[in-house]
Formats: sequence, structure tokens, C-alpha cells
Amino acid sequence: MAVTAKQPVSPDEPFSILDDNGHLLPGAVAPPIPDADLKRLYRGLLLVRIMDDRMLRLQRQGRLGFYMTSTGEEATHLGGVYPLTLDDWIFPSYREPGAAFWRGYTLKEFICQLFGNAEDLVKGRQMPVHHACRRINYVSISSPVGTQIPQAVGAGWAAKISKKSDVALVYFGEGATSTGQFHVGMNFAGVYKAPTIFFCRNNGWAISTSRDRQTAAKTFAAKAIGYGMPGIRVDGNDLLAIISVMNTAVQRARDGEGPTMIEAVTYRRGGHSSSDDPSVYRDPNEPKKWEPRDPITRFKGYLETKGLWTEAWDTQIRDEINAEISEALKAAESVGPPAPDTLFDDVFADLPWHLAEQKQQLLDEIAAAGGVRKLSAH
Amino acid sequence: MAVTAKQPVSPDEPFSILDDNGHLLPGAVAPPIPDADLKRLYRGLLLVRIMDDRMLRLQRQGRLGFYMTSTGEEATHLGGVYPLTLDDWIFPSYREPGAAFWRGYTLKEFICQLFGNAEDLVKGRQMPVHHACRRINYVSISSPVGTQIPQAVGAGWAAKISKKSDVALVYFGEGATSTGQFHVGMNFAGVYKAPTIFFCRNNGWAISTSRDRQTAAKTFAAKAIGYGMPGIRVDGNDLLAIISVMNTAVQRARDGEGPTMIEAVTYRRGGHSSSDDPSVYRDPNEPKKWEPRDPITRFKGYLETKGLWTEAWDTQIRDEINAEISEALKAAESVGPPAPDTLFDDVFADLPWHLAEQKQQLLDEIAAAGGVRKLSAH
Amino acid sequence: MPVMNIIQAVNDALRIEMRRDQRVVVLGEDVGKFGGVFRATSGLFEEFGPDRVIDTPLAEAGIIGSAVGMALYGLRPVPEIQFADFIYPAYDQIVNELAKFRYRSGGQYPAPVVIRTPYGGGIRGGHYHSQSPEAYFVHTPGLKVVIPSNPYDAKGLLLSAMRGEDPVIFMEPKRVYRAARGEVPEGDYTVPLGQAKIVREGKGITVLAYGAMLHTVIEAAAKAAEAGIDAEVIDLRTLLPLDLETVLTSVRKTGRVCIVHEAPRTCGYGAELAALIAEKALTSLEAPIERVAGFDTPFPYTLENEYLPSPERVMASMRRAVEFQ
Amino acid sequence: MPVMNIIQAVNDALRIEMRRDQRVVVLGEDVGKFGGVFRATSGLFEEFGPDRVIDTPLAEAGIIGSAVGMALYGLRPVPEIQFADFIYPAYDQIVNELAKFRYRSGGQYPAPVVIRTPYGGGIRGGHYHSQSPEAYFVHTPGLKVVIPSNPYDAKGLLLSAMRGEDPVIFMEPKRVYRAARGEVPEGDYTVPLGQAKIVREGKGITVLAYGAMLHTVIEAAAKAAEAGIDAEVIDLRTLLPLDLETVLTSVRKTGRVCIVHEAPRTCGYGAELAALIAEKALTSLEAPIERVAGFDTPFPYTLENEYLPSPERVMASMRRAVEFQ
Ligand SMILES: Cc1ncc(C[n+]2csc(CCOP(=O)(O)OP(=O)(O)O)c2C)c(N)n1
Ligand SMILES: Cc1ncc(C[n+]2csc(CCOP(=O)(O)OP(=O)(O)O)c2C)c(N)n1
Ligand SMILES: [Mg+2]
Ligand SMILES: [Mg+2]
Repeated sequence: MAVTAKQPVSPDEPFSILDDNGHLLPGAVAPPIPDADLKRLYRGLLLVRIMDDRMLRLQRQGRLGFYMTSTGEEATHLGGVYPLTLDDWIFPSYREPGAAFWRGYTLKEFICQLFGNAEDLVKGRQMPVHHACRRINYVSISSPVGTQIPQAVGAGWAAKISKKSDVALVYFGEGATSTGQFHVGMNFAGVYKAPTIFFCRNNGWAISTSRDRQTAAKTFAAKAIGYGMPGIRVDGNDLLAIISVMNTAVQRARDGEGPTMIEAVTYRRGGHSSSDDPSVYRDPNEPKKWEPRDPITRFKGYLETKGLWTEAWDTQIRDEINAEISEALKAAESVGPPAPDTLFDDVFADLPWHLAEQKQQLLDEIAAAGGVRKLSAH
Repeated sequence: MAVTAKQPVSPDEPFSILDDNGHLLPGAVAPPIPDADLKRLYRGLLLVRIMDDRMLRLQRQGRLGFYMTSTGEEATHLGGVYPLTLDDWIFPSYREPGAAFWRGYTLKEFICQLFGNAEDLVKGRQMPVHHACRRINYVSISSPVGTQIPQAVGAGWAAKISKKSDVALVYFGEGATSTGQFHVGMNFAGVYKAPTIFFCRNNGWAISTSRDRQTAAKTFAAKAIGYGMPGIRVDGNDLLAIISVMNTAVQRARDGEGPTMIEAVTYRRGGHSSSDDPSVYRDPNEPKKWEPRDPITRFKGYLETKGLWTEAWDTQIRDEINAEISEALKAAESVGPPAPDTLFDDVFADLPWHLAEQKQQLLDEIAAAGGVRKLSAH
Repeated sequence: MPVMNIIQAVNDALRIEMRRDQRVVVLGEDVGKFGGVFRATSGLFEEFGPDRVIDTPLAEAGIIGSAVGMALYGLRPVPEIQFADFIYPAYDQIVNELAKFRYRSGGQYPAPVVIRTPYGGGIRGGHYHSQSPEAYFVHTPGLKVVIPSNPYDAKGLLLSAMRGEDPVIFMEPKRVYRAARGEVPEGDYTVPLGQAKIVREGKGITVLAYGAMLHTVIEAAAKAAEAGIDAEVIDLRTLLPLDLETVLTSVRKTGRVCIVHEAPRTCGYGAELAALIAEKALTSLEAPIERVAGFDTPFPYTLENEYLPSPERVMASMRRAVEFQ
Repeated sequence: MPVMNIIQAVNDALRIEMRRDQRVVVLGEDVGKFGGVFRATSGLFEEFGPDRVIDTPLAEAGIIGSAVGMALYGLRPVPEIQFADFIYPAYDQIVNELAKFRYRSGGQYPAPVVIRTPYGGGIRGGHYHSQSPEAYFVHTPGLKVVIPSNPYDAKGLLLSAMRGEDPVIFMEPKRVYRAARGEVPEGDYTVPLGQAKIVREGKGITVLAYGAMLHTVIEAAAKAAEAGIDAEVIDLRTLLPLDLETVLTSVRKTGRVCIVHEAPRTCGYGAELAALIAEKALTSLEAPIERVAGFDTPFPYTLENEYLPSPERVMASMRRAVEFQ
């Protein structure tokens, strides 16, 4: 199936390029990607998978407060971001760290954020998995679901007003499509032809709420019709298919033709977060059904057919990744918490009297306690 | 064109039964309506037209603070409400008074609300045109656009939960489709198959904002797809067509098949409100183009073909209506303002101490001024 | 008497009322099969079925908007907002619609909706799982605002709220959801809205608090007693309408006041309390009223213990008030 | 110097800044060709075109949400919310997003958005065209809140707000939009945020107000003068950050205070002012602080003059304070 901007909504069957073994489907055309990039992309997928495993284990050991995994959805991270340049903007939700790594967010920065320590780029102000990194145009993540959607429209639109060709990519789950924010964002983007790409990771679940409780629409992509923009349904576990539809969407956006909505059909194989126990609300066999469609295995199969994958190389990069994580973890664990008086920075550009007064109170309190600041309990 | 519940979205051409002269279009079938009702409906349309003219004049004379007319949109009032029973609920916006009159809201009640006097059912608490009448299940109108939409879903859904067959009809303008409230309401209704009918009066304008700035969707009815419900586009100046599609929607709702969205294509011939001057933002010829499609003239033509209309009868009911309005106006003008201490009623079911204290303050103040309460300036 | 925590007490109240009154329905995100992310609605779906315990799409405006419509129709909806931090998408429905429905319709359309929502910090939740937005609702005419601090009150106040005729914002102190345990009578009883409770009598200073902070204050009062400060601790329980009488009686006795809440200080509920006390009992005041509150910053993550009023901070503030000449 | 009303002054400030700074864009409902329902953006569409003066669909969350995104990208959006009563659909974007962006991103993403919105009663607007929601924003860390009372300040404060690095809620007193006229310098000047202004010096009592109420207070002070009460009237101009110094200096001089605003009393901005003054200047107070405010009811229609603080009500309150022994 050819994906073109002309086609307003794809049929209900999501667009795939690879079969479950990573072989090209009959008639499918893979997007042109240099071999080196194919290998980097594979490594990018692996990094997310391994990082998630390790951080979740860390959380289980009580060394990390909270974590959220993306297992099974990694292709959406890399596929969304690969077709963009560093000037483009990402408005992420909490479940696309692979997009940040791809752009140069370091493992140490990532782990420092999880710890909320003094080297966390967001200064220990937000829960784990709420990253922000201006250097890579990776906008601050918010917990409230869907709020980033109209913001991404504003950023794309601002680029257009500023006569730049930058594109904004906004990620969200299928649960977010139920919010008013989704609606107003999509509608504004349609009206102003904002160069914004709406990337819906339909992973079947919003905490305990299944996809069919979220909407009576046949597909999420179908919602695009109501905003006068193309809606494309893509196999969310097929990295090549995602890159292909993203290429089309990015081209459209840069050509001034406006926004595109992409529904990537995938599956949340893990719990919603480290606090969640999905066995309470869903059949434990359901995730198992998605294992044969694993995005990493499928992409590996493709690399293999191209002669780019060997067992040895695989082992080598896994070892590398593990070593890098260990090193980053060690480095991050040696960083202390932010200084208490940083609590008052960045509320405003300056420090108004009432915050100065409160800051002094806190410093006095700490001094009165003999300079020994109690560490935040867990 | 036959309108059936099966058909998810009507084509872009709105469904009509009557031509501009009130003759049946080739192949069109008029919904079965007793002659007496046809005549009552005609009177209902006229009542709105005449009332609007008179109240707007009153406003221009400085005898009324504010007013909003429906000129050209009267068929949406009557067509929406005719297929319902009195047990069904109406969640109106400010531009469907004909629906209230049809159900027995009296002219005096209407005018007392405009004056906000002591006999106003809402006790002088809201601006003119914000009616509420529990007796006829006509729910309190809110100024914020779109808020009634999820509420109507809740009411319809509550009927379903309570195993009643009541239906909720919610009116809103096309501008309201841009709100988050529209989205969440439509989405909930789709998921729960709430017996709620979404009646969008697409009158082309939201104050100064034209329809094409409101959304890039081809039609408003098309938005229904995103919620898994049928969306029907109907000629909003054709009373019979509206009744016909409403009949289908009501049947669907009572049969447990869930919600329907109706887009009635019409036109706001007057200003947004008595405070508005549309010549600043739209071509004065635009409203003129819609005059030949006037819903009252068209319906009159239909009555004529059925031998139900005569010039004499027309004059007679116009005179009747005018006399009734004069009488109601006179009665309403003789009613004084609400007593000052009613300010504190109905905030809660009871009167907590802080409101009792404030009430006493006001009464003391009035007593101190010699019992002469200054009248609200205008 | 069974010992319960606050979650169990809330759950018990919901079950009792749903059995007693067919009109009561519970709706919200993940409240059904899952029983709520904090498990407050656990077991209700099984007992009352999907028509009365409703998992909704992810849209707070839809939850509250449809709850308003249900209430108008005659049901008694008890929506849950998963965290108070996520209540703002429904803000318009709450402050412009729910709060004003009875008034704006001239009394024709009451909308008795009880919104339950966990609030407050101390659970390592950062900005968006820690907020205490009670002042926004207290400032909105037409809403009652209730915050229990313990299981007994949670059950009794919730039952009162569900049987009342007014909209209620019922905020649950999630920090002590499980930690605050106590005896709770089986079956039906109510704690009336609008009555504060003196939880510790004392002559030296009046300390006002509610919700999770009550526990911090009790700890502080115990420490203070060792230092010879005899605190009278009042659990306000209902923020609106406030039980001003109980507050003023105490202040007239002690002459000194310390108000504690975790919401930001500026324009917080403590401001209203301080203003009221200074208005009605100025001549009784022997020291400036102390406010111990969250700082005027967004709620932090790592430094939340620095942010939140601690027993030490409350104690220091009590000392300042008591030592003031 | 030209004489202007507040609308003209706002319009002038917008035009000056849009000429000076290409990054400034105006967006909102009906702000383009129509020039805004109050005409505050009149002529801007013609001068700056549809890319910088943008008519939006009817969705406040979209207006503010996209303004936030524009600001992150580097523009300087100045969205208009048609009436403050309609700001709540954007409440989540304002209090959870705009206010916290700089903080939550560790300073990486400031979002300098200036939200203009007409507020307040006295125009026969009922519940939904009359509200004064300033306290909601003052209670939200991360927002500055500005309310001018006259054309000179409106222009100078708006220019400051647009040149600042922080989000600002800029509330315009629509009741005196046209009635408050005065000389306004041509061209560029600023009035800094955070500075109150003593508009009438006096020794007997300090009266604090802002926005439309300032005019009510001035009328009251004139009447009071006839009755021998010498009021010092302070126009706060910026509610956050508050110019506490000016307030306290006055209170220490007069010993008596009357605070006036039209928003509901309970948890209104007056509560914070009263609490602060009682905290910082208790021993200077010779009488309880008077608060004259809107009643704790939704804003009414017919009885709005009974609802709103009148010069007589302010005067009576000043008298109470002055006569207190
Ligand atoms: C406005 C809001 N309401 C509720 C929540 C609680 N919550 C956090 S994630 C989530 C589910 C999100 O599901 P989805 O959008 O599908 O994303 P996914 O987690 O599947 O990636 C919910 C309800 C929230 N964060 N924000
Ligand atoms: C939330 C909200 N925003 C803005 C307004 C101001 N306003 C009143 S009516 C209106 C236009 C409504 O247009 P539409 O929905 O098409 O209804 P119509 O007036 O055409 O019947 C606007 C913007 C409002 N009342 N509520
Ligand atoms: Mg999901
Ligand atoms: Mg319209």
C-alpha cells in the first residue's frame, strides 16, 4: 500500500512494510535508509529495551522511586524521530525516551533525571521520566495527559509564522485522544495548516482502560477527518513503516500543506508504570500475543536479510549498552541532591520579595538544624 | 435522499424535503404530521420571528438591556423539539427560544426573564436570553459556549441508567464544535451509547468568526465519524427535513442505538447580539442571499400547497401573536425587581453563616439608607 | 469496631450509600474493574455493575460535565478525579457550571454532585501528583469543600456529603490514605459538614489544620508540649462552610494562632482564616497569626520534604507565636 | 499629551510593541478583522496582517495552549480571552503548564505569554460577563498578575508585561474601559510591575484597591474627606508580586485599613492582604482590617449594584475602621 498525503484516512488495516519475521511484505517498498543508520536505529531500539529492563529492576530494588517502560513500543520512538532534523521540535509524552537518546540525550542525563539529583537538567523538580532537554529540542514533559498537543501546534505554527521550515512532532497515547486538549490542538492545526505531526501511540491501554472504552470510533486515525487533515494508520511495531509514513508527513509539513495525524498501532506489554499491576484488569495472555510482533525482532530480521546483522555484533552492542548504562548509573548515583535553596529558582526570571523571604526562612531553618538538611524521605 | 440510521455521514449536500418555494423536492417524502400540528408549527415559527423583532426594537429603545435574535434559524427551534415528548430534556443554547415556547414556556415568563424581574423564573440572576424552565425540561442556559454538551450526555445517559426512554437534545452553534466540551461530550456519548442528540446549528458565524475559520473539516457532520456515531447534514431552513432527521435520531436513541449528530445548515441573518455590528466584519449582501431560503416562507409555501394557509389566517395569527406579546410585555413591565435579599438564596440549599452575615449587612445597609434601595443603574 | 484506613473508610461509605440509594453512581478513570488507582472504589464494580460504577474515557471535563447532567436528571453521581492535579480540565464545569447551577436557574436545577479527589504531597509525586488546590474551590461560591484527616471522619463526612443537596469537593489526603488508621463503626453514621473538631485541648495557642497536615500538627503539638507549649489543635474538616465559632472560641482563649496547610501560602486558605480571625478577634490576639504553608513555588520532587511543612517548622512557628510579646 | 481611555491605551501599547518587536503576535476570538469585541485590538489586523493578529476558533484551551507553544519556540504571544469568565477552559494550560514551564524544565523553557482579559462587573453582564477571578491566579506560583485602573498605567504596565520574561495575567477593568480617561504619553514608556501607587495621601486610614474598584474608592474617599476622614488610597496595580513595602509604610502611618475588591470575599485577594498586614504590622493596627468585597454568591444580574461594593459601602466601612476604639 502506498502512503500518500492525498489519501485522507488509511483503511482500518494498518500500513506495514515488514512481516513478523522482518521480511518485506509482497510489493512493499522500504524507505531508503543508509546501512549505518539502519544499524544505529537497531541500537537505538535495543538501548530503550535494555534501559527499561535495568531501570525497572532498579525500581524494584528500591533504588529508584518510579519508572515507566516502553517495552514493545520502541519502534514508535525511533520511527517518529528519525525523519526529523535537530531543528525540529519534539513534544513528547512520558513513553518515548528513545526519541531523546537518538538526538543525543545522554544516558547520564537520563538517569540523573530519574534520580532528580543536582545534575538533572530539570533540577529535581519533576517525577522520574519527565525529561526536558532544550539542546535537542525535546520539550519538558508534563504529567497531565494531552496538554502538550496544543503546545506542539503553537510551536509548529510559530515556525511557520517565523518563515522557518521546522516541524513539531507531538507524541501521545490513545488515551490522550479523549481529552479536550487533543481536540483543540488538532482543530487549530487544521485551520492554520500548522506544520505539526500528531503521533498517537495506540498501545491499547490507558492504565486499566482498554482502547474500546476510550472511543467508539473505528480507528483513532479516523478522527483526523473531523479536522480536515490526513489520518494514517500504521503498524506501530514496524520501524520501516513508521519511518515511511513519517517521511510523507514531514514532507507535507515542510511543503506548507499542514498537519498529519498518525496512529501507530502497538501494544503496552508492561504495566502502565512501576506502580501498576495489570493482572488486576487484563488477561495476562494478551501481552503474550504481541510478543511475536516484537518491533526489535522484526527489525533485526530485516537487518539480517540485508546482511547487516550478526549474532556477534548483537552481543557486542548489548554489552556496550549495558556497560554504558552501568557507567552512567554509577556516575549518576554519585551525584547528590540539588541544593535546598534551588527550590526557589526559576519560579520567575527574578526572585520577588516573597520568594526571597521564604528562601531565607528555609536557609535559616537548615542553619538552625546545625546545617544538617534532612534528606527527603522516600 | 432517504435518511437512515445506517448511513454514517450524509454527503456534503444537506438533506432537504422542500424547495425554496415550499414544494416537495422530486422524490421527497414529507414526514407524517397532522394538519393541526402543521399549523401550530407555522405559528411557532412566526412567534419567534415576531418576538425577536419586537424585543430587538425594545432593546434599541433602551427598555431592554440585551437581546439575541434567531432570524432565519427558527426552523431549527421547532424542528428539533417537535419530535420529542415533554419527558425528554432540552439543553439549549441562547438561540432556540422557539423550542421553549413550543413546550409551554409563556410569553410572560420569557419577557420576565429578559427583564430579570421578580417573576423571572431564574430570579434575575442571569443576563437576558438565559432561560431555564424545569416544568418543560428546558435546562438552564449558560453563557460559556459548549458547556451544556457533556451535561446533555449525562442526562441522556442517566435516563438510560434509570431504564427510562427519555432522550436529551442539545443545541449548540457551529462555533461550539471547536470547544473541548464538544469533543468530550461526543466521545462519552459514543462510548456509552447515550440517548443524546447533538444538534449543531451551523449558522455560518460565531460572532465575527466565519465557519471556515472554525474548522478545516469539510462539514461539521463529518466530525461524528471520530466518535463512532452517525452525522447527518440537514437543510436548517427546511422544517420538514429537520423533523424527518430528528425522527430518525429519536428513534435510534429510544431503541438503545445511541447518539446522533445533526448539522443543520442555516444562516445567522442578524447580528450576533444586540451589542454586535456585523457590518464591520461581513459583507452586508451575504445575509440577503439567504432571504429567499427563509424557513418561514418555505414552510408557508408547503402549508399553501396543502390548503392549510390563507392570507387571512396569517394576518389573524400575526395579530394574535402581537397582541399576546403586548399583553405579556405590559404584564412583565409592571413587575418589580427581585427583593435584594434574594441575592443570597440558592447559592446552597441552606444559608451558611457567612452568607447570612452578608445578607444582614445588605439589609442593614438598605435600612440605613432609609429603606430606599437604589435601583440597579442601567 | 473494625480498624480501617482512609481508603477503606471511603470505600465503605460508597458501598453503604450505593446500597441505600439506587441513584448513587460512581464514575471516573480506572474506578471500575481496577477499583481506582488507590483502590478506593475496589469491589464496587463487582457488586453494582457497569451501569453504576463506570470507567470513563480520559477526560475530566467529560467526567464532571456528564456528572452534572446526571445530577440534573436525578441521579447522585460521585465522580472521582484520579489526582487533584488533574482536576483543571474540568475547572470550567466545576466553577462555572456545577457551582452555579442551582443559583443561575433560580433554584430550579440543583446539581448535587460529590467530587472525590486525592490531594496533597509527601508521596514523591512532583508537580502533578501533589497539589492542594482547595483554595480555588473555597473561593468559588456554590461549592462546599470538605477534607477529612482520618478514617472515621472520612466515612462520616462522605456519607453526609452524598446525602446533601449541594455540590461538594471532597478532597482526600492521599499521603495518609493508608497511614491514618483508626476505629470506624460498621454501617451507617454521619459526621455533619461545617463542624470542626478539637483534637487536642490546650490553652497556649490555637493550631488550625486539616487533612494530612493535621498529623504533622499533632506531632508538632506533642513536641511542643515537651517544650511547655500547650497547643489546642483544631481539625477543621469542612473548609466551606467553616466552623468559625469553634475557631474563635479557641482563639479568644489562647490569644495566639498558627495555621498550617501545604498549599502555597499566598492566597491560600490560611489567608482567609487569618483575615477572619483578625477581623473577628483582633483584640484577643496577643501575637501575629502564624501561617505555615507550602512555599510559593510549584510543588517540587526531590526537595518535597523541604517544601512541605514539617513538625519542626510548625513547632518553630508555634514557638514564635508563643514567645511574641 | 493625548487623552485616551483604557481601550485606546491598551491598543496603543500593543501597536507600539508589535512595531518594535517582530516576535509579538496577538491571538484570540474576534481579535482580527473585528478588532475584538471591546475593540482593544482594532486596527492591528490591518497593520500587521493575519500572521500576527490571529482570529482563532472558539477554544480558550487552544488559544492558551498554542500561545504556550509559540512562546517556547521564541515568539511573544499576547492572547486575549474575550471575557475573564471564559478563561476556565484554559485553566489547565494556565495553572499547570504556563505557570510551571520555566520551573519544571529547570529553567530551560521559559514561556513569556501575556494573557489579556477584561474582567469585572458593573456592565449588566450577569454571572458570565462580570467575574473577577484574580485570586485564582495569585494563588498559582509562576504567574504575575497585573490590574491597571487607568489608561496611563494600562499602557505602561502592558508594555512592561510584554517585555518581561514571565507569564503575566493582565486583567483589564472593563467597567471603566471607556469611562476612565486620562492623558497618556505618545510613544514608548513603561510602568514597572510590582510597584503600587499612592493616589491620594492621607493619615486616617489606608484604603487598598485596584482596577475598577479604585474609582469607587476614590469616590468614597472624597465623601469621607467631607466627613473628616483622611484616607490614603493606594492603587496596587500589580497583585503579584505585591508592593508590600508601600502598603506597610502606609499602614504604619494610619493604623487602619480598608481593602476593597469586587471578587467574592472568601479567599479573595483581600484575605491575603489582610493576612499579610496582620502578620507584618499587627502592632500598628488600631482597628480590625475591613474587607469590602463582592458577596459570596455567583455574580447576579438585576441586583449587581447591590452586589458590587459601592462608594457608600466603602465609606461605611472606612467609618467603622476609623471609629473603632
Ligand atoms: C489529565 C490527566 N488525567 C489523568 C491522568 C492519570 N493518567 C496518567 S497516564 C494515564 C493513561 C494514559 O494513557 P495513554 O494516553 O493511552 O498513554 P499510555 O500510558 O498508554 O502511553 C492516566 C489516566 C493524567 N496524567 N492526566
Ligand atoms: C467559552 C466561551 N468563549 C467565548 C464566548 C464568547 N462568545 C459568545 S457567543 C460566541 C460565538 C458562538 O458561536 P456559535 O457557537 O456558532 O453560536 P451562534 O452564536 O452562531 O448561535 C462567542 C465567541 C463564550 N460565550 N464562551
Ligand atoms: Mg495507551
Ligand atoms: Mg454560529
